Amino acid sequence: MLMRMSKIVRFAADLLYPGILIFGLYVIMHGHLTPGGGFQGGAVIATAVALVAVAYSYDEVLAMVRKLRFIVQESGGLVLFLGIALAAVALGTTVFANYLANTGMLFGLAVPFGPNPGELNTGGVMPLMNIAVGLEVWGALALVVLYMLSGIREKEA
Amino acid sequence: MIPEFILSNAPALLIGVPLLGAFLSPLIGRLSRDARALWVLAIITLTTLIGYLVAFLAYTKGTLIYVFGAATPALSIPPDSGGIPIRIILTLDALSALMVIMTVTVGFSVIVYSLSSDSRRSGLEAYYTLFLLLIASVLGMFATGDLFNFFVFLEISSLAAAGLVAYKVEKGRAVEAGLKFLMVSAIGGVFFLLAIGILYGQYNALNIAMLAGMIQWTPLDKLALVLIIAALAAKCGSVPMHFWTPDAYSMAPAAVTAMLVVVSQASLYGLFRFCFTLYGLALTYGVIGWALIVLGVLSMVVGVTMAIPQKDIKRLMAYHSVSQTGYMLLGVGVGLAVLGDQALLGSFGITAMEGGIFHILNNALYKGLLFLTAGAIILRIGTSDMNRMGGLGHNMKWTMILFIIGALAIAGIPPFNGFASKFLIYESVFAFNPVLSIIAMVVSILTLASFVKVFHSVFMGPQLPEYADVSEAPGSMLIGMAILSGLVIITGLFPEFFVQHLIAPAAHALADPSGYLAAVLGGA
Amino acid sequence: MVSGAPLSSGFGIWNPLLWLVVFVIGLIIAYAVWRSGFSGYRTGSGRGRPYLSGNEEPSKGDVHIRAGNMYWGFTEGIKGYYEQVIPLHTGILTDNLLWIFWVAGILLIVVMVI
Amino acid sequence: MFLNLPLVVVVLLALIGIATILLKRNLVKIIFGVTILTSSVNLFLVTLAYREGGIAPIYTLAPADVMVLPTPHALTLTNIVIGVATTALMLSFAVIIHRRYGTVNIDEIRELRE
Repeated sequence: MLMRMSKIVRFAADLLYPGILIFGLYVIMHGHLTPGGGFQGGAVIATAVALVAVAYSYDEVLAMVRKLRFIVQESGGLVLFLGIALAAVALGTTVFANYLANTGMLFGLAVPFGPNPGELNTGGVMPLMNIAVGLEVWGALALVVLYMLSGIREKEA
Repeated sequence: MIPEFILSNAPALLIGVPLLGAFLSPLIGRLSRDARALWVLAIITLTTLIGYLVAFLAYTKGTLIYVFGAATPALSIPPDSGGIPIRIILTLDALSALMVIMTVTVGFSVIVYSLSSDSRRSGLEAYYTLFLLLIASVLGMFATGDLFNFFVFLEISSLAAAGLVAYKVEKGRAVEAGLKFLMVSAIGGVFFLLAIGILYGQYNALNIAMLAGMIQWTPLDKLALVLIIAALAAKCGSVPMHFWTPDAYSMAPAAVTAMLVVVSQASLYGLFRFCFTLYGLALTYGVIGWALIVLGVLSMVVGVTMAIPQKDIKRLMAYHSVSQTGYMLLGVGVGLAVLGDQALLGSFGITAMEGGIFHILNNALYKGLLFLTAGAIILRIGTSDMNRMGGLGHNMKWTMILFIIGALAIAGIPPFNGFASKFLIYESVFAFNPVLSIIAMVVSILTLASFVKVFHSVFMGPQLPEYADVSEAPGSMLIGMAILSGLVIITGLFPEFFVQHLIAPAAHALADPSGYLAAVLGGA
Repeated sequence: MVSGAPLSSGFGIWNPLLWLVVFVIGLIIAYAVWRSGFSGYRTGSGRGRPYLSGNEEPSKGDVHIRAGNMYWGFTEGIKGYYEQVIPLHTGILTDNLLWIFWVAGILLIVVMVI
Repeated sequence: MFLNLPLVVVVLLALIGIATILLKRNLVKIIFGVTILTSSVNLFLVTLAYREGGIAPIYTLAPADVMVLPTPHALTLTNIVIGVATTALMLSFAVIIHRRYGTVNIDEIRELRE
C-alpha cells in the first residue's frame, strides 16, 4: 500500500522540486530568446511532478495535488493558445498573426539589431503562446504520469 | 449577409472552431451532461456551416488559399521572401472542398447519433474531446497545402482515433484493436516523415505547390513516393495492410466507426493528392497507376471474400470497407495510369476518376449509415454476434428500413448512389481493361450476397423470445441515420447533378494541378 | 436547378428517374397480371403447408437459418482459396507490420526497375 | 567521409528499430523499437539541417555569421512531441492489455483475428 521511497530520496525530491520548477518556468519564459519554449519547459516541470510521484506513494501524491487542477490547466492552456491565435480575426488580421509585436504593449518592444543579450519584453504573441503551451504540457504530462501510476497501483492491489 | 471576417477567415475557422470546441468540452462537461451535449452540438453545427461555406467558396471562386499569420489571407508569397511561400498555407481546391463537405456531413450526423447512443457511458469528456479533435484533424488533412502539416494532422487523427477505438476500455479486446491501429499508424507516420525529410533535403521546401514545381523523379524521389504510398495505403486499409481495419472498426463504438471510415478516406485523399498534385508533373504514370490498381483489385477481392464468412456484424461491414476502398483505388488508379495520354484521359480516364471520387463520397454516406444501424442493433440487443440475432425486423422497423437503404446502396442496386458511382467505374474501366471491370462487377455481386446474409440473419425470421421486448432505437440516433439515408437517396436519384457540380471539378482539379499551383505560387 | 439530364460515362447513360418510371410501370404490369389471374385459392385450407414426408412441420424458430450457416456451399466451394487467405489473418501485431515493409519493398523494386 | 557518418547512424538506428519491431515478441520492446525508429528519422531531419560553418539560429549574443535555417529543427521538435504522445498512448495500452490478458507476449495478444 505505502509504496514510497526512503527518507533520503524523499528529501532529495523535496529539495529538487522547486529547482526543477523554476528551471522549467525559465525555459518557458525565455522560449522566444533561447532554445526551448513551451513544450520543453512544460516537459521539464512535468518531470518534477514525476519525481515527486516516484518518491512518494500514489495516495500521498493525490493528497498534494488534484487531478482536476491538471485537467483545467491542460484545457485552459490549449484554449488560451487557440484564443490568442483566433483573437487576430477580431483585430482584422489573419489567424496566428503577431499583432502584439512592435506595438510597445505587452512583449511589444522592437527586437534590437545585432548581437545583444536578449530583451525579454519582445516577441509579441510568441511568449504568450509559449506560456499557454507550457501550461498545457505541464498539465497533460503530469496527467499522463498520474494516470499511468494509478494503472500500476491497481495492478498491485 | 455573412460578415466579412468570417468569409475571409473561413478556412482557418474550419479547423479552429472544432479545436476550440474540443479543448473547452472537458471544462464545460464539468457543469452538466446536458451542457456538454448542447456545446458539442453547437460546435459541430457551426463547423458544418463553415465547412459548407468553405466548400461553396472553393467551388465558386476557385482554389482557396489561406496564409497563417500573413498581413492578408491570400498573401502566400511575401515580397521580401524571394519568391518562396514561407508560411503555413491552407490550400483548398475542388477535391478538398468535396472532402470537407463529406466530413462535415458525416461528422454532424454521427455526433447527433452519438448524443444518445453514448450518453450513458463514463469518460465522456475525453470522448467528445477526442471526437472533435478527430474531426478537426481530418478537416486539417483536407485543407492543408503543406506536406509537414499533413503529417501533423495525420498523426493527430491517428492518436485521436486510437483513443476512440480503445474507448470501451473495460473490454481488453478494444484496447488490443486500438494498439494494432496505433502501431500501424506509427509505422506509417515514420515512413511518411522519412519521405518528407528526403524531399526537404533535396528541394528545401515543404509546400506542396512549391515542391510540385521542382520535383524531378530522381531515385530519391521514387523512394519518397514509395514510402508515401506504403504509409497512406496502410492507413486507408488497403490489402495486404488491412489487418487493422476489421479489428478497429468492430471494436470501436458505432459512431466512431462511422467516423473512422472518413478518417481512412482522408488517407486515401492524401494518397491521391500526392500522386497527382505533388508528383503529377514528373511521374512515369503507368507504374504507379498500376500499383494503385493492383492494390485496389486485391482490396476488392480479399475484402469481400473475407466478409462473407464473418459472424460479427461490424467485422463483416469492416471487411466491406476494405472492399469499397478497392473501388476507389481502382477508379483513380486507372485515371493515374493514363494521365500522360490526353486522348485516353479524355475518353475514359477522367470518367474513371470521377467514379472513384464519387465513390469516396457515396461510401462515406452509406458505410456510415450501415455502421450506425449496426450500432443501433448492438445497443438494443447487447451482442454483435449474428448467430444470436434474428427476427429483429418485428421490433426495429425503422432501423430495418434504414439498413435496407444502406445495404442496397453498397451493393450497387439502382437507384441508390452506390450504383451511380459503380456505373462510372465499370464503364470506364471496361475501356481500360475489361478483366478489371468484370472483377469489380463480381465483387459487387458478392457484396450484395453478404448483405443479404446480414439482412436475413438479423431482421428476418420469427421473433426470438429473448428479443421480444426489444424497442426501436432512440430518436436522435434515428435522426442521425435518417440524415445519411436521405443523402444516400438524393445522391442516388440525382447523380448527374452531383457529378456535374461537385465531382467533375474535383476530378479535373486532381488531373490538372496547374490551378492548385497557380493559386499558391501566383500564376507560375 | 436539378436537371433531368442523364449521367453519362461516355459509353452509356444512367438516369435514375427514368429507371424509377420504368420500375413503377413494371410494378403496375405485374399487378395487372396478378389481378387477371384465377382467384380460386382458399386460405386456411392447409394447401400452403409444406409436405415433409408426412412429418409435423417444425416451428419457424427452429428452421431459421442463423448467420453462421449461410453460404456454406459458397465457402465450401472455394475452400482452397479460404485455406490460403484466412491463415494470413493471424492477428499477430508484427505480422501486420511486416506486410507494410513487404509492400514498401516490392513497390520500391518495381518503381526503381521500371 | 565524416559528413556521411550521421546518415550511417540513421540507417543503423533504423535497422535496429525495424529488427526490434519485427523480431521481438515482447510488446514493450516493440514499443521501444518504434521509439528507436522515430529517433532515427529525427536524427535524419537534424542531419539535413547541418550546414558546414553555419551557426545555430539564435539571435541572443549571436556572432555575425551565416545561420542555418531552423525549419528541420522545428520538424524534429514537432515529431518528438508527437512521438511522446504516441509512446505514452502505446504504453498505456500495454498496461491495460497486461492487466486484461495477463501477458505482454504479442503471440498471445490475438483475440481479434480472421
